[in-house]
Amino acid sequence: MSSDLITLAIPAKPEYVMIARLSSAAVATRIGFDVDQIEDIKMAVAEAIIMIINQLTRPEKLSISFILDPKVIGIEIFGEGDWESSNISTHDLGQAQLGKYILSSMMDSVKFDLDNGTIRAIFMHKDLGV
Amino acid sequence: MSSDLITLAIPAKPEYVMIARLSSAAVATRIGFDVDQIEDIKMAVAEAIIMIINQLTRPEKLSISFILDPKVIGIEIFGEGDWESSNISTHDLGQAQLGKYILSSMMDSVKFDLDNGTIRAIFMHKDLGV
Amino acid sequence: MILDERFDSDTKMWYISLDGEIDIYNAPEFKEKLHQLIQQNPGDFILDCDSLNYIDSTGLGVLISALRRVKEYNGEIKIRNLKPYIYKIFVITGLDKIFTIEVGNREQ
Amino acid sequence: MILDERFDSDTKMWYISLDGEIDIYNAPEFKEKLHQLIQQNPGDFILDCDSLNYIDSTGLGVLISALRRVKEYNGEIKIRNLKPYIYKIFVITGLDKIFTIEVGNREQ
Ligand SMILES: Nc1ncnc2c1ncn2[C@@H]1O[C@H](COP(=O)(O)OP(=O)(O)O)[C@@H](O)[C@H]1O
Ligand SMILES: Nc1ncnc2c1ncn2[C@@H]1O[C@H](COP(=O)(O)OP(=O)(O)O)[C@@H](O)[C@H]1O
Repeated sequence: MSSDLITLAIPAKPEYVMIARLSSAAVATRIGFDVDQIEDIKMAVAEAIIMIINQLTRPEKLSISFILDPKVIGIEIFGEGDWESSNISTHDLGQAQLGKYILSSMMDSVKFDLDNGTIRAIFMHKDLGV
Repeated sequence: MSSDLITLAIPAKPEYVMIARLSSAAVATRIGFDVDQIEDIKMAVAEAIIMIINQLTRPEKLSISFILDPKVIGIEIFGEGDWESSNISTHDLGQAQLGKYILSSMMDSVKFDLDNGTIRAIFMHKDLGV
Repeated sequence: MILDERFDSDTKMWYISLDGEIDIYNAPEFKEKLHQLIQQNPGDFILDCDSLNYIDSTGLGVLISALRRVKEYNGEIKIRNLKPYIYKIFVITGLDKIFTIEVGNREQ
Repeated sequence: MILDERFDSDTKMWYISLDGEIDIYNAPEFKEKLHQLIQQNPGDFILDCDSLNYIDSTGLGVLISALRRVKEYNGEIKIRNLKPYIYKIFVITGLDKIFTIEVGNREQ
């Protein structure tokens, strides 16, 4: 059986991150994750989005794909907009570090798709673990 | 200012309708609709999806677009898959009638995009009304 | 969906508590269950909807289908404790006229 | 975000109750508000997080930024009544070591 795919695209604006978070929770609920795991997935999606938004100088659109298998959720987050590898301040680096700690402890794997040192996409997955 | 666009695509399977419902609620919350209006929008999205799924002989994918303006939400639901205008039973017609009553009372406008008597897409909108 | 079911053999009534959501996903199971109870004991039905949070047209269709069967032996289906926004759906669809809906005994 | 704020001029302490969600959307407003309170009365801070349901890294960044300012006058920020899954985030990020987190006096 092939995976089911759910895709969500939002404008890359802070006010819409909450929608990605709640949609992720709905997807995770459907797969059968428990309350704590759903919290983790919501948080991870939000942090991944924040990381990508912070790297774009002119954020436009965020695409989130959920790849669903019976006991695994795969999530791919991709940002569109302008970015430069040079514009990241130490402030943002501290911020990104917080995000990385959170991501790596909430998900079972996290991969960054780097382009010239800048994160363009983030892939992550979490097992249902039952 | 141009409208913001949010898109969601789900496999056209009953188990995923709930995700469209919860995502719609999140979108409506962000626009500022009140609790009752959010309930209406959730219900309308679900009913529109049910109507489209019931008309497809081999439902594949559902695309839902939310067109956001400061005080209005526009929703477009489009189904992909095979369909024939002949395969609709009276049972389904009764079901569709229930759905139409619900849709038209929950939203401020509802338009059906008909192809040979079959609904392919549904457009609807609701005003914030404040 | 169905939280609890109990048949009272004195009054020949089914007491059913519904909960959560009844939608296109679980409606087929709900339909099978109701039809099974009707076959088991063809009595009247009291549906307590105190914990029912959501029902869509598919779920309403199941109730209509159950009502048709119950009417065949002149039984009835009483619906109790509907939340206001679910009661609204019964009114919109005209189903408040074909089911016996008890309003006002919802304690809160 | 900020449900309630009160400065106790005897103890020179700010009592702040946080609620709902602090995220990338409202963090700028939260930051401005905290900095304003620090300017108004440079005291210690007690943040009651009993009603706080969610905080993301942007919100944590605001707390770090506030702590830096409070440290400048040797003040401290105490965080109280964190929900378990939010406490977990402080531990994951190591922020439980730079804030004074009071655990165990969460009444429920
Ligand atoms: N582990 C960390 N330790 C210290 N600072 C961090 C850490 N992680 C992140 N930071 C960053 O420190 C920033 C707050 O510091 P500061 O430079 O005072 O901000 P601002 O100038 O906006 O007040 C936060 O935005 C945060 O991104
Ligand atoms: N207003 C209505 N009055 C009567 N039946 C309706 C009405 N609206 C819809 N129906 C349809 O009646 C169906 C139930 O009737 P029935 O043919 O007995 O179903 P089944 O054969 O599945 O038991 C529902 O699925 C519903 O779609």
